[in-house]
Amino acid sequence: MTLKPVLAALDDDAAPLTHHQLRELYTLMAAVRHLDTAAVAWQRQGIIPGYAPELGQEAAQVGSGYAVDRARDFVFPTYREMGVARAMGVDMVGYMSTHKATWHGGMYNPLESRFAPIQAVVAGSVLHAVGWAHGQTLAGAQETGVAVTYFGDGASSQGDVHEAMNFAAVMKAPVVFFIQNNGWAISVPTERQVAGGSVAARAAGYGIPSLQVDGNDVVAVFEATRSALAHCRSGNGPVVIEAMTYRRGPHSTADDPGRYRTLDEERLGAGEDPLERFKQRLLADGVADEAFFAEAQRKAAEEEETIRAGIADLGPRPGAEMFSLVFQEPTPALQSQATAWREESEHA
Amino acid sequence: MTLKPVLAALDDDAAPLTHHQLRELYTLMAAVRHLDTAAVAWQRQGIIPGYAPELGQEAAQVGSGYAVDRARDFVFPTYREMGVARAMGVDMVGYMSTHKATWHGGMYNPLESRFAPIQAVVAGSVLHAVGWAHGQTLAGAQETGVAVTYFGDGASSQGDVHEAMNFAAVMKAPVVFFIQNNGWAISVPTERQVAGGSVAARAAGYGIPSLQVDGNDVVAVFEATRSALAHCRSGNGPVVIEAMTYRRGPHSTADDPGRYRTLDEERLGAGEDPLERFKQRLLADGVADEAFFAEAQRKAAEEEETIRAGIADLGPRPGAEMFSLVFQEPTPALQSQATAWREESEHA
Amino acid sequence: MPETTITEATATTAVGIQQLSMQQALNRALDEILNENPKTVIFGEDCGQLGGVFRITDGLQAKHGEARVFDTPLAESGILGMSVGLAMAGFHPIPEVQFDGFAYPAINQIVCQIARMNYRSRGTLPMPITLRVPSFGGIRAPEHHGESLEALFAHVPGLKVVSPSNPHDAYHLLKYAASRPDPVIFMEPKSRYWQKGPVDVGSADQDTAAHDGGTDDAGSLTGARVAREGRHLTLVAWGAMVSRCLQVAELAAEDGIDIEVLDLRWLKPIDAEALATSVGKTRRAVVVHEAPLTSGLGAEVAQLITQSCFATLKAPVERVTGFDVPYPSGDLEDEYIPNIDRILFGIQRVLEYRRG
Amino acid sequence: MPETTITEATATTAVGIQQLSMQQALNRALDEILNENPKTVIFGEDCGQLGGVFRITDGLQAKHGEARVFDTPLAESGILGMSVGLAMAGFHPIPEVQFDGFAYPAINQIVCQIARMNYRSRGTLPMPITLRVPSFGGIRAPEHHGESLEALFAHVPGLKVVSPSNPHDAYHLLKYAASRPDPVIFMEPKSRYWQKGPVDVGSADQDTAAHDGGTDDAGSLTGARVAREGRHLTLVAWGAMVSRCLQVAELAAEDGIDIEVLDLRWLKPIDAEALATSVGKTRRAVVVHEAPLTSGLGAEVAQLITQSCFATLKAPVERVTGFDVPYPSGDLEDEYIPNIDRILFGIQRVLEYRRG
Ligand SMILES: Cc1ncc(C[n+]2csc(CCOP(=O)(O)OP(=O)(O)O)c2C)c(N)n1
Ligand SMILES: Cc1ncc(C[n+]2csc(CCOP(=O)(O)OP(=O)(O)O)c2C)c(N)n1
Ligand SMILES: [Mg+2]
Ligand SMILES: [Mg+2]
Repeated sequence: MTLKPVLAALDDDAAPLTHHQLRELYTLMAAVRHLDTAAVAWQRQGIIPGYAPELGQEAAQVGSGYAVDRARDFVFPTYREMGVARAMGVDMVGYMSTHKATWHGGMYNPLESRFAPIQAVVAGSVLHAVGWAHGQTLAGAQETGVAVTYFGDGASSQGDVHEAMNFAAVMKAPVVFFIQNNGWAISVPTERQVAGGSVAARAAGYGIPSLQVDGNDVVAVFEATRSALAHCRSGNGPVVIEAMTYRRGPHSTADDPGRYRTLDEERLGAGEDPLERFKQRLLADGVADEAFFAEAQRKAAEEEETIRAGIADLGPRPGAEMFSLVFQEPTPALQSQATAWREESEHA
Repeated sequence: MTLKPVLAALDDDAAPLTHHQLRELYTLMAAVRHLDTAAVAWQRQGIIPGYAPELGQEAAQVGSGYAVDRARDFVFPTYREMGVARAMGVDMVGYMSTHKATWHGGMYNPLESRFAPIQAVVAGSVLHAVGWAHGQTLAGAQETGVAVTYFGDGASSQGDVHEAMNFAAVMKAPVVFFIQNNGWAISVPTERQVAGGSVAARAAGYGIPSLQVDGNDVVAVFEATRSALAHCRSGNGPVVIEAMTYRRGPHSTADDPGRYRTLDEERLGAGEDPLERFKQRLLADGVADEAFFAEAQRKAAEEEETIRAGIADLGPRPGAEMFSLVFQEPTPALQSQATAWREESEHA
Repeated sequence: MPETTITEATATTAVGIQQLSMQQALNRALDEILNENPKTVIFGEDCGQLGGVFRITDGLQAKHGEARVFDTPLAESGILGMSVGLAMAGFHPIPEVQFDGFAYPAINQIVCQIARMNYRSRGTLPMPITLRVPSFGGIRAPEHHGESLEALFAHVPGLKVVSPSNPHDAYHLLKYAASRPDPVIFMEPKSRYWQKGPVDVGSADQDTAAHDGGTDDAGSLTGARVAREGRHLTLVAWGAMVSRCLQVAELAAEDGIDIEVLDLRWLKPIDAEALATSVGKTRRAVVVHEAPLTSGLGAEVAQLITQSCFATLKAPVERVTGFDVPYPSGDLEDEYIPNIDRILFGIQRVLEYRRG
Repeated sequence: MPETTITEATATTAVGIQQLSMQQALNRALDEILNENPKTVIFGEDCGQLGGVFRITDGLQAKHGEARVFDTPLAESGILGMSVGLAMAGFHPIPEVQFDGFAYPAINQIVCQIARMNYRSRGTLPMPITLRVPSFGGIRAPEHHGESLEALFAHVPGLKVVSPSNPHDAYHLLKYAASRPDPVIFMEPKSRYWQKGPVDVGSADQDTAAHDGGTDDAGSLTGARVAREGRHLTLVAWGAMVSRCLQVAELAAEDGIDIEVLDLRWLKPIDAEALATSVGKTRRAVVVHEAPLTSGLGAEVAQLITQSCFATLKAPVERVTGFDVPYPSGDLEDEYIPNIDRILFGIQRVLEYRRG
């Protein structure tokens, strides 16, 4: 039996976050909270057909995304990582375009954003992260780039997650497996999903060090992620982080959580709101004052305005893209389908 | 983090094996060794097109198969569980028919034998065991039947094994996951296959108790299996057993192990032969004498003769079975294919 | 479409005949199956308390208990692999995969295990599994939620595949599938879940209800169904495309073109006789499906027609299908799924075909 | 078959032209690809030290190092999922699945990820992945080692699919596939691995070698190849069925029937022009494949032919294929795979076809 492995670089002597950084974290969380709430409203107003809110997961997402080095790391999201995207500076109109039903995966440039296309297959991209990370090893850079793959408690049940962890550990690939355990996979609570109760606990079986962290504490999440990245960067292989948080809203705008949990259960499970909690801490520590919070709120609203305008401007993509973007080198058969489609559309 | 779970019923006060049982175990191992060696020879002689030997795994297979209760348990083998089949009294001509290329999966009756069809997909039947076991729970019997699923160190890398362990633990299904860690998956050694070095170590992550056992010690394997079965039978959920053993021969009669391991490595890795070791123990304990071993050998040879004769008698199955065994209720389309096939065969 | 004009108030019109949505018809069928066969178990992701994301299993856990209707962890291979074991233990599983695109992680268990266990075991281990798959597109959903896997399933020896196009068929075909000893892939046209139609809940055998505007009086549960009779051309379709083809037929009728619509229903085995009868009469055919063109089931249907009607066929069978592109995002899905115009163009090509 | 008569001694006959088995040709192609493209990585189960169970990667790890040619743990979804990430990082992966039947556990990654990533990412994340799959039957192997998955792959938007029938094509098509920016499923006919044939190892572009008894002088790498010219009927085949069809053609010639054999090579996109040209001339066609009949690629081929040649076709296209049954055990595989007799019967049906 193996002993529980530990992180090689515990990041103990990494510099603590500056006041500026702490405020930046809050500003990001406020922007994310605002945009997330807005997107749910957009769906009700018919501006977008659907959305997967991340209400309650702002600390987990912003804290981890903020730690990523956009010069060398690469992030593999699910369909619920809007906060990570925002923290990494991904173009948010491009991001939201997937929810506008403009283009599956989004319209931002994933290579430039260091943020892979939005992924709708649960656990679909976890293995991609391992492959990308092994590519960094093969490229042989010192202080290598790290792949950060996000997935949920539900996703942890998929075979691909196991294959990914085993591959990563065998190959010592620089991957951070970042689990947001938000208590639910649609209607199924973690206790009926994750045998043993913890995804992080599985890491030991592969000899992978793991960190279970309070996912509603943005600073704790940031520090855990920074440690994990440092561990991977120095060639020590993968790390598992399990951020314990709570999905305060519905699974998606199509979901009806009243069918499987009561408002009371919701309140109990969710605990303290990560934004409010961080705000109180910043106030108590004298890092920020009410004027700062008001300003963060104002900026968030402004940002939402811009994004909503961008979304409205998007318009449907030209149908020709259905054909032209399938291959790098389109086939004659597909080109003639495109021609037939164009002719029939014009004559209809 | 969970503590390492332990077996509920450690079987400490189960009766020790009687001398009669110990001799029976040896007789079985001798029969299996002989038949296994013979089957490799049969392949060279062109009697069968291929075979997957289990040389070196007799203790793991006979010890575990002997513990199974054929009145209520059900075994899910791979393609390398001839020793389990023999210990459970499966019809060995029916068993060998798969290697004769008579019928994929074998010709024995799996329901009556309590031994599922031979499975060529690595990890293919691990989930079946979980489903079957959950069926026992649903049927609600006291002292329920247990599913025993066999798989290898290589198979442990498959996503299905993870899904199976998680399902089994969430549902508390009465399953024994019996891993024969024989050091190799074709040419890949366990250390480049199983991250962390041990399949059993993964069980803790699911809250499943596990036993890592000397797979070359038939009594140790028997006792571990008996404990695990008792644990499952009393409604305590699944158990993982990892029997540490060694594949002394090639992966299959088509394999050339000289390409990936030397004879020296083979000798070192294999350790002491499980048959020889058990023989010495029986001699030392006065359980058996040389006459007994000679008799076991004679019976094994006789048994091989009968099986070889049975195999020779098998003959190809009627081609009509290709069609008639696809469905319980054949479709008209398939019936007309069968008719066309028959007519063309007759007129060719 | 008759069913769109039916209001809640008329929901129960006569003894035996009920106005139900396909969601209600399927839910009712499952409820009855659970009542009638104690070996039935229903499971999948969110099937229990939530009643499934489409509410097909709504209320069934509360009524029949957590042992018979239950949620699994989120793993499709696990769900289907577990079904094999349950079937081996004598149960009749009705698993669900939440959406078509999430059947892919389970394909190994479906193709190599469910479809082959009866064969491999020489008939001793039948697989009476009905796999429900909410299928096809048209609901502006996220990626992988609008796929058509029928060509894949139909190619797999050992599987039977069926897709209802209306509530009546949904009810009867599901009850029929679940009562059979072989594995059936049951493809539910998710865009039709909420359309109501008459369901004769008493008539498992006669199947005499007028449904979906169809005129079929004799269709048995195992074959195709003539959804509309016509003389000039046969439109072959299944699932959600059937109602679209009926719309097209109405439009064509205005131009004096009398179109027969054949609802294939069974995608494996295909009712080759029904194809031969219909096209033997009309001498022209267009097959319509949402799946991509190449190697789609339309090729098989076209070839079966050509094989049986070659001598009398007036034009090669046309295919109006999805394109050879990944199913697009909502904004483009009406460009992708065969629309009325594209089907009319296909009909026109056949009608205007001249040899040489 | 010319290649079966060639002995070891004649292995190098001329500058540029080599007598190689398909195994040797593929091995050599991979070696050259590794030399020419530093971004290439080869991996899979037992690909490294063992050189693969069919020795296609023999010696490559020793020569190019463990970083570029390596064994993975035993998990096909892992292998293909990892390929996606490597491609995103700029590599050109050439993964192997050990046998056709073990592609199923990877189908989710192949269909939902590899085939769609270029589309999903709007062309920013191309997937230059060549997936090698030892394919088809005929070697008396265990279950799941004799499958034909081309219909499944060809139906998937975003994939290209190719299968060589002889060493020359194997060498050139593999080099070609690996040099392209799109994902290619490379289906190797495992029963042909050990048959030798001439390979023009210099001529990537001209493709002028006479190979496999064929007479094609102009076939480009991207289209089908006329393996034998004929006037009376076209046999369409791919993979291991090509040499069988050539045998059939020789037998038929004794009866004065002059058969054209078209080696389709690309199964997606299919060379519809080559089909039209050949059958436009012969007016009769039979398509032959090992995969089960229903929804097999033969339906697509037949329909493409019917579509283009309807006016001149003398008989409906016949399909001689595997049956709709799981691939059987060795003792029955000669009953399952289209044999010479069954192909001749198919030809006879077409030749004797009379309208009405
Ligand atoms: C392979 C697959 N199966 C099923 C689904 C349908 N589905 C979408 S999200 C979801 C729950 C995911 O739960 P979790 O991984 O915990 O992430 P969360 O939604 O909580 O962020 C399910 C079942 C899917 N998208 N992909
Ligand atoms: C899904 C799948 N992938 C690949 C193979 C090919 N294969 C057969 S046995 C084997 C190695 C299995 O190793 P292990 O699980 O350790 O069992 P052992 O052979 O050592 O008994 C491989 C790769 C297979 N049969 N099934
Ligand atoms: Mg969750
Ligand atoms: Mg092994």
